[in-house]
Amino acid sequence: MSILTVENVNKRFGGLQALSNVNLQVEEGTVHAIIGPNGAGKSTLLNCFVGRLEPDTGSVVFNDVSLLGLKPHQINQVGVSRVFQTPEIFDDMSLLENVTIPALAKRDGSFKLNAWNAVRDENGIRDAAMECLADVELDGKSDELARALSRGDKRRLELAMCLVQEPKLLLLDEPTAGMSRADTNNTIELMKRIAENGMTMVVIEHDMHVVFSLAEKISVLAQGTVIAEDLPDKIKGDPRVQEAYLGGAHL
Amino acid sequence: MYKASSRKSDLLLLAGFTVAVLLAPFILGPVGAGYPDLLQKFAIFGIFALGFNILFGLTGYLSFGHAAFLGVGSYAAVWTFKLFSMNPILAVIIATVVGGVFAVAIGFISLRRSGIYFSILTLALAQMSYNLAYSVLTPITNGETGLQLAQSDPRILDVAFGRDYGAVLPSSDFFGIHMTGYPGYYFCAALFVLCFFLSMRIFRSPFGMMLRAVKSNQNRMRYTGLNVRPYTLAAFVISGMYAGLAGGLLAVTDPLAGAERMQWTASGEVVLMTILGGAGTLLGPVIGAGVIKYFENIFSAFNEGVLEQIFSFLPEFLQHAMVSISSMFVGEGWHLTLGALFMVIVIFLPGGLMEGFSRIWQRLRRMTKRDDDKPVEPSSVPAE
Amino acid sequence: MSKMNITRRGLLKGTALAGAGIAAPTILSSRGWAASYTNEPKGGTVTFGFNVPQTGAYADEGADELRAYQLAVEHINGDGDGGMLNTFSSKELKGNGINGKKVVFVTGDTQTKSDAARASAKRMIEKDGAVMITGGSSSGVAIAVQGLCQDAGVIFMAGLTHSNDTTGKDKRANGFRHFFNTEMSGAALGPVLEKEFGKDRVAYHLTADYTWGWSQEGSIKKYSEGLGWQTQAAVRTPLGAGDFSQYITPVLNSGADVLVLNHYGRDMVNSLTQAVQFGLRDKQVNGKDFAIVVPLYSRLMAQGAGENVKGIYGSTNWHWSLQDEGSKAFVKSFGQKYGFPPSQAAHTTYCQAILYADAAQRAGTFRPSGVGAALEGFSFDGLGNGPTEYRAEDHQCFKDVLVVKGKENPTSKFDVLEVVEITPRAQVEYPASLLGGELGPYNDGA
Amino acid sequence: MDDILLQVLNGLDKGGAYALIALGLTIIFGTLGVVNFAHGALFMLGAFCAVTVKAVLGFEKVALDPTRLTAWGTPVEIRTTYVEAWFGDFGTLLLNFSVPVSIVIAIPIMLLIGIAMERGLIRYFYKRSHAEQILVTFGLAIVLQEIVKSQFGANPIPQPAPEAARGMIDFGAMIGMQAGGVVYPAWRLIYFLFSLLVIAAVFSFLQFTTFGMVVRAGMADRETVGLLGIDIDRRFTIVFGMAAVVAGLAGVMYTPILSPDYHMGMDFLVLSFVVVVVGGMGSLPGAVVAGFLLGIVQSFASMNEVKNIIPGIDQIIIYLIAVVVLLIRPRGLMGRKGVMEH
Repeated sequence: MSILTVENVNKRFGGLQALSNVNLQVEEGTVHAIIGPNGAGKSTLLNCFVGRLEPDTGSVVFNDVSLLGLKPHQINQVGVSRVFQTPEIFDDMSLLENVTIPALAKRDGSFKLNAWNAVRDENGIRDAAMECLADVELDGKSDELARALSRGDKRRLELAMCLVQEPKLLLLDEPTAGMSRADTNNTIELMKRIAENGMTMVVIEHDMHVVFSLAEKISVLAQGTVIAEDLPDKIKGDPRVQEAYLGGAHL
Repeated sequence: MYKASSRKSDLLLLAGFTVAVLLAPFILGPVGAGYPDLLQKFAIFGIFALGFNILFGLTGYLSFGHAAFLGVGSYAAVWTFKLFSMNPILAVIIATVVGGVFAVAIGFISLRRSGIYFSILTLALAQMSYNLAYSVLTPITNGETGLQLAQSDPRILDVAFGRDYGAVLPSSDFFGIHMTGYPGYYFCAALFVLCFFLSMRIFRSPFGMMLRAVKSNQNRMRYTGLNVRPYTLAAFVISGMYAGLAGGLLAVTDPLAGAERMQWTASGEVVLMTILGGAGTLLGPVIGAGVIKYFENIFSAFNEGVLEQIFSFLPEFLQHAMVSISSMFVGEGWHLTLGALFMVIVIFLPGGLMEGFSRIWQRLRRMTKRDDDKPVEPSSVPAE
Repeated sequence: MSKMNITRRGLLKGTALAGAGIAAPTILSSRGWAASYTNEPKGGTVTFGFNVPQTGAYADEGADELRAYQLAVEHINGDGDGGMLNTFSSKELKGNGINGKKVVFVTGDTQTKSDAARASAKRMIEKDGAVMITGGSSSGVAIAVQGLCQDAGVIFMAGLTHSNDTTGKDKRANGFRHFFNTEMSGAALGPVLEKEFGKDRVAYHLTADYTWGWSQEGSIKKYSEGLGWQTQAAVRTPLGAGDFSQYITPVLNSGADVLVLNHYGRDMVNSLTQAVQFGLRDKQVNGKDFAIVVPLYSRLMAQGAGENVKGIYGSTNWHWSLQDEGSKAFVKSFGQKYGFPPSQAAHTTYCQAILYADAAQRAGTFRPSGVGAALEGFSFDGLGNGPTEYRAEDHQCFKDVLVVKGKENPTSKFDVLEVVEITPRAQVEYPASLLGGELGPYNDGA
Repeated sequence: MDDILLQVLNGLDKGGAYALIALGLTIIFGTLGVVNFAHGALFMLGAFCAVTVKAVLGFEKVALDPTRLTAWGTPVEIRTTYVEAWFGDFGTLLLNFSVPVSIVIAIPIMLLIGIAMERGLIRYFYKRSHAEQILVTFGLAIVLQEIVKSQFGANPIPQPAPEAARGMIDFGAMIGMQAGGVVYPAWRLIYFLFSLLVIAAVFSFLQFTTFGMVVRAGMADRETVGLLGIDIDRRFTIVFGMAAVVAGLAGVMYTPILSPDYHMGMDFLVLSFVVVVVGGMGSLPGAVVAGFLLGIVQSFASMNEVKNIIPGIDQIIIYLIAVVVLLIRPRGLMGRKGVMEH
């Protein structure tokens, strides 16, 4: 069953056609990678899913809900979480707090004036948060400030922040960008574990190593259009993909 | 390392705070600050700064127009005295509500922007309020002179309950207790403790945590399913209500409301109090408010005669030198001291006075620890 | 450069032990105990509270007031040359303090803000035990502090405050004012303006947009229109506008031939400087010389306008060049101590301190109602303004008013104004009912 | 019509002052990222350069005349200034031109003050929060102000323009209108031209010199320029000094219009921030445009015709414009994205 359906999405920036007639179907419980060379429109497409950009035409439907016109926090509340290229976390708060906030957001909705009870008395929330920190192997550092973490640990923390919300769809924008080899491999392992638990994920990536170790299905974007969509093994051999990446010059 | 505070330490802090506030006349007496008016000011501006800290300390939104709420609260309270009753309870409630309503209006406009743009929006709106209150709104505010009570005020509730103040100007009274002097202080003190308690609850609550998240990373907050605007607006309104309450209390202890209370310098003062004490800490703003009010009232009153007495233990020529040096910093020079103090604090203690205290505390702890360790070491080393 | 310091020696003699970690909690001593009135002096001293602007735009005026107070305290305690005590018509003060008690004082900063002024006055009353508060350099502050003193049960002797309201709409039994007001300024200026500029004039007012400005504008309008002048326009200017050019240029082609600047302090300095810059002093309109009038002059402030004051008319409470015995004695005493002549602010505050001391001596008590009764209707002379009376109905002094003009050829930097006319008291008197307000009963506190 | 033209001139004149103060402020924003609450104090210090120059030029030889006594009984002092005693007519001329002469002296002094401020204090605050920058510079402003007060007193000190510039110029006749309709004080026209000159100088300095190019590149992307091995910090120090000079010159030339006192910097502080924000944080042309715009609008709002319709509008117009501009254009008229937003 398709959980995210993108139909005929077009987006223009002035004279540049950033996306043209993009169609995409993400199946529930799969890892779907979107790849493509720089400037292919990957980030533009992602921004259309999360309420940052509004497509000129077309539709983005998630679980029978149109995402168009929704604000980022509303999109999150229907079950879509995302991680950023550079980890977006609460730098000057402890790890536990970093994970507590999304847990509260999941339980209390986008706004609740809950000013009377102490956070320390929210045992259920804390247990869930600690569990997620344990999942990403950061439970030993729960009292430390997030800013002190390494790049890879920040990514883990961000993933924990998403997982604690038990999203129906997880969007990842170049999750290993700027990481060392070791960190990258760790992150891939972590994402694999998450995928094994049945999480639906959309990964935007241009590191082929990451893509091919994770993805169950790949869409290739070039110059704003989907030029191929298939299983990883098929994509590997697809001449159109090679052309898009290498410009066809050295085939 | 961040450690969540325990229920026990919070209770201790609250108890300590309450005791300190109740005993303030005795504690502060020896430094010359134990008289009712200054104590009242400590409590009132403490409340003001506590509220400001909920906005600035937690969300990082630097409002430069908070004095507007203080002024509006004062006007509301004095009008309550004039129209309804001299009972401070009603005045305080109305002042708080009016402060909150005004904050909704200003917050709704200003919070469309962040950073320095937000600061300038609040500044501009507050300055507009001040300028209008000073001039064209004189029928409501009595302009420069300030809104005062008059014998001929209607006071319909007092009249209805048969309360007659005779030929003299009434002063606010709490079921027969006049709200001047020490009773006035303890009325403010009760609300001060209550405000501190509420502030503490907010700090420890999920709501407070969300406010800190606003300061930390608004982008992440949005993509975490949280709507930032209502949180900031709620913080703005709560701090506006604190300011309105503080303004109301100013009117309760001294029923005169002047427009200058709304000027940008007054807004700046609460910013300085908060940063000086330590923004984002619970106690810091209270301490900052105390320090600034102490300087304003006590340092400004030192004249050379007083200094002569202070330094009278020195030989005469030294005494003269000390007096002429120190006289630059007190009396008419008290502004200089304040300015220098701001610089010194920010340069050496970025976290405000609270950081200073915690450094001293840590050093003390380390010292005592070392003392504890010492007798252990020798016994463990010469084992052979 | 005009650094004016109070010399240390003198201050030492008369200073109460204020602040400085000595005061014990007053919780048991000051209030509600056996005192029969607020801060009844029990020891060998009596404490005055001098509440003057030490920071802000009027700091220099405040410093001058403080000098005068210090001088007054010296004279009351019998130090120095006695100053105007020698010329004062009442001879009750013997130079041994008041009622056998030496006078000491505490000081505070009003910042020319009502809140700060009241806080400072409260400190003096609650902590330092002051039995009388005096000083100030603006009407807003005077009215605010006067109200406070009424509530607290101490006497307030107003400093420089010129608004009608101080002894009009907002008068209080415990408050007394020696300084004159806008009504008297208008009454005094009227005849001189008629003599100098004729009956057929068109006036344009620029008015500081707050109560004193409106009060001043109203009084000048009343008396100038009484002469047959027309009022072309009365424009309100924001307090502290700085650059007034946008208000002055409309005057240029308006057809008006007199500009009335209802400004005080820095606003006056700036608006006058700029009006002269726009050529208004030398202009010809309707075949007449254009004239600028500054209803309330302050010599200290006029110095800030420099040469621009030359030939500009206005009124003032007192000026050091007066030649009566009282003025001469005061200028001599003040000038010898500080090296320059006193301002009108210094004069009025000196008088207020002396008048209070004398009244307390005559009453034999510091009880506010007693001192007040001694001041009410008290007629005196020898304090520089000719025969003067503290009117019982509104606690306002009635005395001659000076009409002055900026001097063309000053001989020193203090010699800025010359006295054109001394308008006799009878001409500036008005019925107390004119300005409304209610004194109410005295409050002795407890 | 004449009245309107006069108000435009008033506005340009005011705008010149606003623009000069805001220019320095916005340069400091743009380059150093510092919220400088002491900028008003720099304006004030500039004005007191003029006061000092006049005072120094006016040092007097004091002789006592024992034959005449003052009212308080001391001998009358006969005062002659040294410059006149030494240089005769040239000395008189020098005294007369004390304000323009002050410019020459104010430039190096303000530059030194600016550099000292940056090296001694501001540079430690680049990385600190805006709130802390505000607190420390505000503290500095108070200290500077109190020092000036302790030396010069609190009252305004008159600084007349040179004799020749005290008159009026028939501006209307100059542009071909009827004579006598639009006459304007010469010094105010000079001030306006002077402000244009300084603005042009600052712009061409930043536009046409290599130094300026590096600074502009640094404003756009400080890190990259730093990576190129250019010592951008030292250049920024000089930029800070330059901003101080601009503020100081605005102060020097303004003294004949507004008699300086120690508090004048605070009065301009809020206003100059409003100008900078309306123009757009860190935008130089924005500061200039906003300065003149606000000056002119303020002048028009003060006209009786306008005030009769909306009472009190002249008291709030500046703030009202700031609010409206910020609501319509989030980063001011010419602001760049991302400057000073957090």
